[in-house]
Amino acid sequence: MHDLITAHKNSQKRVKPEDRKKKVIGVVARGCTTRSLIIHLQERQYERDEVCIIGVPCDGYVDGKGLKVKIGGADIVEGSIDGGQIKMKTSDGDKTVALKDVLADSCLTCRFNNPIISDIMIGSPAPAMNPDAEYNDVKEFEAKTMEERWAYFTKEMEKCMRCNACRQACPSCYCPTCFVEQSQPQWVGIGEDKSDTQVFQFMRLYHMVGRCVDCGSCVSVCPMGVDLRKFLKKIDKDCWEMFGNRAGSGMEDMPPLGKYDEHHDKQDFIYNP
Amino acid sequence: MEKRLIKKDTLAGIAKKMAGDMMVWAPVKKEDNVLFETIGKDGEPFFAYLNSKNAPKNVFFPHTETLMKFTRTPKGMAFSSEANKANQSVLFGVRPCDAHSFALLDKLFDQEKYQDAYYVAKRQNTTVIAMACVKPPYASCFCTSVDGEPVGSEGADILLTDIGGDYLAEFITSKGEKLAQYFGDAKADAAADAKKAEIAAKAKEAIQSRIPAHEVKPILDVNFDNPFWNTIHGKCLACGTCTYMCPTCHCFDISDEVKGADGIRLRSWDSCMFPLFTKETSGHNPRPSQKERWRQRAMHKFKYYVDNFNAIACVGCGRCVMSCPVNIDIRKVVEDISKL
Amino acid sequence: MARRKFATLKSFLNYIGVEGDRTIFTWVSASEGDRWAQVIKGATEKIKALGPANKMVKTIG
Amino acid sequence: MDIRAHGKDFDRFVNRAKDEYGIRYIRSMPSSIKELQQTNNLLIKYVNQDGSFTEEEFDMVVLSVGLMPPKEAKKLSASLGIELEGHGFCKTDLENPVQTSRPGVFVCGAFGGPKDIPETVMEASAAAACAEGLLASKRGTMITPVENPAEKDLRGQGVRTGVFVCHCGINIGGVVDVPAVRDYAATLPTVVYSADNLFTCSQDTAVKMAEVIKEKDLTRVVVASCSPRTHEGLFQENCEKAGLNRYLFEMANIRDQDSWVHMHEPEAATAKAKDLLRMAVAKAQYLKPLKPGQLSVNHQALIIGGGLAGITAALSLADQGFASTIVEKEDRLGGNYNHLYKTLEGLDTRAHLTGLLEKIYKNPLITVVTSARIEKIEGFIGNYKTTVKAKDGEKVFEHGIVLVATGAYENKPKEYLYGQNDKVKSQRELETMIYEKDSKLAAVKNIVMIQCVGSRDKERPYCSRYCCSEAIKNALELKAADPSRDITILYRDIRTFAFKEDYYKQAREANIKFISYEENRKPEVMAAGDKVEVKVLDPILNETVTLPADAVVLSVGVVPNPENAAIGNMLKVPTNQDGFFLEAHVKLRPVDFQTDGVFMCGMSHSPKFSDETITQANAAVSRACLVLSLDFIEAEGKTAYVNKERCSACGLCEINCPYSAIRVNPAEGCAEVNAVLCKGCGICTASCRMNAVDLNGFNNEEVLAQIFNLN
Repeated sequence: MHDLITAHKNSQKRVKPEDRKKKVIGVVARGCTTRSLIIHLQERQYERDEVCIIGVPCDGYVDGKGLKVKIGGADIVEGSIDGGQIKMKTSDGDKTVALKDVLADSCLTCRFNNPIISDIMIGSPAPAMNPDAEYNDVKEFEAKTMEERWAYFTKEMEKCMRCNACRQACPSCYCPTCFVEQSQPQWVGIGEDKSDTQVFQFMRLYHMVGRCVDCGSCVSVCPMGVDLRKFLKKIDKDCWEMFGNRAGSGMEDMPPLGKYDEHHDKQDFIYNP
Repeated sequence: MEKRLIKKDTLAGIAKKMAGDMMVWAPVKKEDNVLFETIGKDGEPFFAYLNSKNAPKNVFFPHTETLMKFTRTPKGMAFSSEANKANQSVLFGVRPCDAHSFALLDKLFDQEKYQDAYYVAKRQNTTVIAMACVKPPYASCFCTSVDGEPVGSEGADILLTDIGGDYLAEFITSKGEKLAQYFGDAKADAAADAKKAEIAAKAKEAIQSRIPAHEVKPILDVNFDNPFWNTIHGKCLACGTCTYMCPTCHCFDISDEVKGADGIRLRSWDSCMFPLFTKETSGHNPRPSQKERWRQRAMHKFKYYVDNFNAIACVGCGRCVMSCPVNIDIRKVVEDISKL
Repeated sequence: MARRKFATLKSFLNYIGVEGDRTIFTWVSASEGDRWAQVIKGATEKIKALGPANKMVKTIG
Repeated sequence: MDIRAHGKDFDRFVNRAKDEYGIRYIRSMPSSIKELQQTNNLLIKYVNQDGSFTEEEFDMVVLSVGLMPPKEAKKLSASLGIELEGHGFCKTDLENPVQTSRPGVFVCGAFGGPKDIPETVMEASAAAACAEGLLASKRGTMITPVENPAEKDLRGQGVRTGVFVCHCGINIGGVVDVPAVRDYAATLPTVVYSADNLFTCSQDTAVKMAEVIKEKDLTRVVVASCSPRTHEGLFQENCEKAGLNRYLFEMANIRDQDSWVHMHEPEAATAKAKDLLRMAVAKAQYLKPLKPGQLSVNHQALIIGGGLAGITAALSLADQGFASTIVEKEDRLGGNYNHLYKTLEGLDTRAHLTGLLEKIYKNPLITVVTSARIEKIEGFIGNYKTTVKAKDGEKVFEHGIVLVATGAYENKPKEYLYGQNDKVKSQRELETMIYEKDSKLAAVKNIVMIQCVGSRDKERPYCSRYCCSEAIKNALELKAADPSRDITILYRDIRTFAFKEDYYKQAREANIKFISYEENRKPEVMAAGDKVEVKVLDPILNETVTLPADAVVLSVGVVPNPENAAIGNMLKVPTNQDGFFLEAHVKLRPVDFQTDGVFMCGMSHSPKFSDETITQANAAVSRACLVLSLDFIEAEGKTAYVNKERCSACGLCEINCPYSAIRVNPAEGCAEVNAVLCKGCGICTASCRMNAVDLNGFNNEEVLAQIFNLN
């Protein structure tokens, strides 16, 4: 998704204003991709007529790490999908796994597995996943004690080695200069200090308020297997429950943090002595 | 050379016993990952692994390391160095490819012209115990193409080889011999040597992935501007996974962190994949896109390091191949370069 | 805007196990001297009750 | 026994005092106050409305005393050659309340009669406008430009801070150990000089400061004293005089925020003074020399609304040499003034309006567009572009300021049989009948007037201000024509303030009856054959009386122009909860908006008398001329700025900026701040996810330096 923004920016760069031309880029988009496109459009990264959206319904995405665990950690040499099955040649012999058992978590509870906007649609609509369960994990985690939650957060963050793969893969992480890389002031240390890593992850996650489309990219690219979705879904849930906003679910929405609703927004966070 | 035989099931015990006397780094299973971490005498080393998720380079070249501390006093700044601070320690159970990486890192950090006090102190005080790869390796392993072998001892002080019921322990350096006391007193015989040679040959054969690593050097010498470089970076995310996972990548950044009157100077890993890596104060970036960054990584490993140290800066562990989120394969890159 | 940011921030801090009560948000006008004093007193008491922060706190050296 | 809350929003305060704070309002005449011997409390005896007596004890009695003309008034009038009116205040012209009897001499404030702060402020501006009108040809001829030395070149210079700690007489020095704070300052990083002064704002300290800046080669100056609100500008000027950029100055408020609030804990106050100073010094090292931007100014004005306010403003602007365009929605100018015949004080408003219109149409500097609507207003102070749709198509005007004079409308009541029975009329209809010599009026003998119809109720809690005087004006006129007429005015409070009180007195003397009623016991109007009857509770008799009437006249009050909100949106200026425009400050800036370059006058602001409208129109012109007379506007230096490297051009700042001061430039791919419009409020800074927008003088580094130096 970054390519779109980069391509757009590059096409406008060092060109005299009068010579600027709209460059239309075709995007093959699943549901979550269209949500990202909507966020980019809301955030004015390109114009609607600069993308031609070829919508495709989506049956889900295989979670590579989960698959590897499922087959006992063996090295996959070759693989193919056949019906609802994945057939693989592995270092531990041939293996077959049911596709539905190894879909990414984000796909299993996907609410938007059909494109929200498109110029051309391909295929017939994908059957619904199980969106009712989307916050089950979050609710379970919310029920834990403060210290249990902190313990889990620190444990997960300790895995992080600051390779930035999550950020680089995230369609909403496109800031020209990420806060992590800013100086004057430097918001967060670049080293492996626990607090720095926690702050880096916390802030990156927090920047996803109203912007995380649950595409699962960050989770899938993380080499260390940090459970980022546990936290992202909370942000998604809050955004829905507090502001009635689901990231990128409609073109007419404004970024939820760019406005407020005097009558419906909760007031209980305001301190009154 | 001192050689002994130890019973297979005593290995963890040896590591733990050492951990009672000094700092021991050993593979540890953490959820789905095997990582090198320090263990206590009650730790649980996990030796039944193919290779660790991360490279053990952080033992000598930590992700983040304090170089010095400073304080503002009424009389001016006061400095204190953090160099030459290293505990007596053992790195227990690294794979030969990773041990090989230490020999390569030595060429840079411990050379005639320049010695990195921080690295050298740790290296000198650490005994490296390697464990030969005798099981079928990862499909992505290619150590034999880059001057390594699955049962190799380059960079190691002690080499352990699984020869069936026992481990053959070979004490390669005098540093290694100093730890011989921990390995019982069963001397190895010629049969063990023969067994090892047989296993080594088989293991070497099992590494099927091969790349023309040596052949690309002259090609790289003359192809800095080849349009080929436009073709590999397309899907690169510019994350640092490959470099952070790599046992030989060693680029770092130095930064100061200050709070009030106190401050520290840190060295931490950096990556040539990051856009900021070469960005200058003026805002100019001599490597403006991922194309230049990818070219740098390939050139550094297969040309510049060879120019400088007469060695390829790759040990064929395959971690970058496995960890790349977008499946960019260095083997394919080298293969393609060889055809230029 | 600030209100939405603080609402979500507080909730998210709580979620990861950092006491959300460490963030205190309210409005005080320049003409509300008394209220300002009350807010600060109340906030100080709240924070004191929570004790020193030790989560996500960076120490140097 | 009237509550005189006729100012803008005053009734809201009365209601709040009553409902929220339980303050009692007792309509009464206090007859005596006695001090009680044992308690020293005060006993008030007062006469209730029904004539009964009450005695009540209080701890304290506060007297609301009125205003008197100044003692020197007579002398002053003689020496200035101006006349006084009957009470001894300055006599003013009916057409222009700031004009004295002598041309070229103007009056403003309470010397022209008792009045409130906003009216005083408006008159001051209006008097200035009238004076400027006479002096317009000499504008700018006697200015001596301030010449400051060239600014020091700070390139390659380290931070060298000078600290000045102020005793503020005993204000700070009486509580805080100032010498200790001074000595402490000397130990702080970057500080090369520290001193304490009795009054840092004094002239000799200013001289000393300039000397020290040069001598010690200071690159930052920090003053620990009072509030930057009052003194920052002065200290900044001192810096400028010594060649130091004024934005390299920082202040620690150790008076208002320290010695005053911790008066009884001197040690803690001293410690806090050190903390505040340390924070200021830490912040100062990150300050940047700033150069405020400049913006060119179009010298024309756009006036929205061609009523009395609009046309007065246009003429006043023309007097000062500025061209204006009046955009009027109706097909003729004049607005509400068209329906007025005479003021209570006796001004012939018809003749006045005719005269004004004649001048308008003759004046080459004034363009009038009638039957026109504002379609679009683009731009900002100094550079507006407005599209107007008139009968003959769309027109675009370029102008430097906007004057909002959208006026208000007469309320159309639904109660008291209005519109159903032709005996029930509004005051305006009655006035027309009187002055157009309607023959039907001869038979009208019994008249009942009802005040506060559709005003001061739940729906419209405000007072329409002029209706009491209007009723008395018409009642007096009817009585003068036929003294046998029986006139009763049903009222809640008679609000004939200041000199208008004379006419109230006249009315009572002329045997016009006044019966008060409460909001919850409104009079009832019923048809009774060819007459109407009004029933009302007379609180003095404490019984319901029935008044037969040939005419019931309603004082209907005003409602704001319903288009105010839409126009406000175009200009990004607010209206209040009633729908009138909201001024920048209700007391001190009654014709300004928070948004620069937009001004208001007339009933778009609040209900008011025609003479007040004239004054406010002149006042608005005076304020507007501050802009129009400039060739360039110099901006505030502490404005937002964009770090291009970080900006992703998402536009969130643009959506949220209340001053339209930040815009995404698609060609550059980043947001840009119009520094002249920027007020430095920081909304854009808060909205930006990537910290691309920051605020000069309060940027992240500066604020973090303060936070990190809290302890």
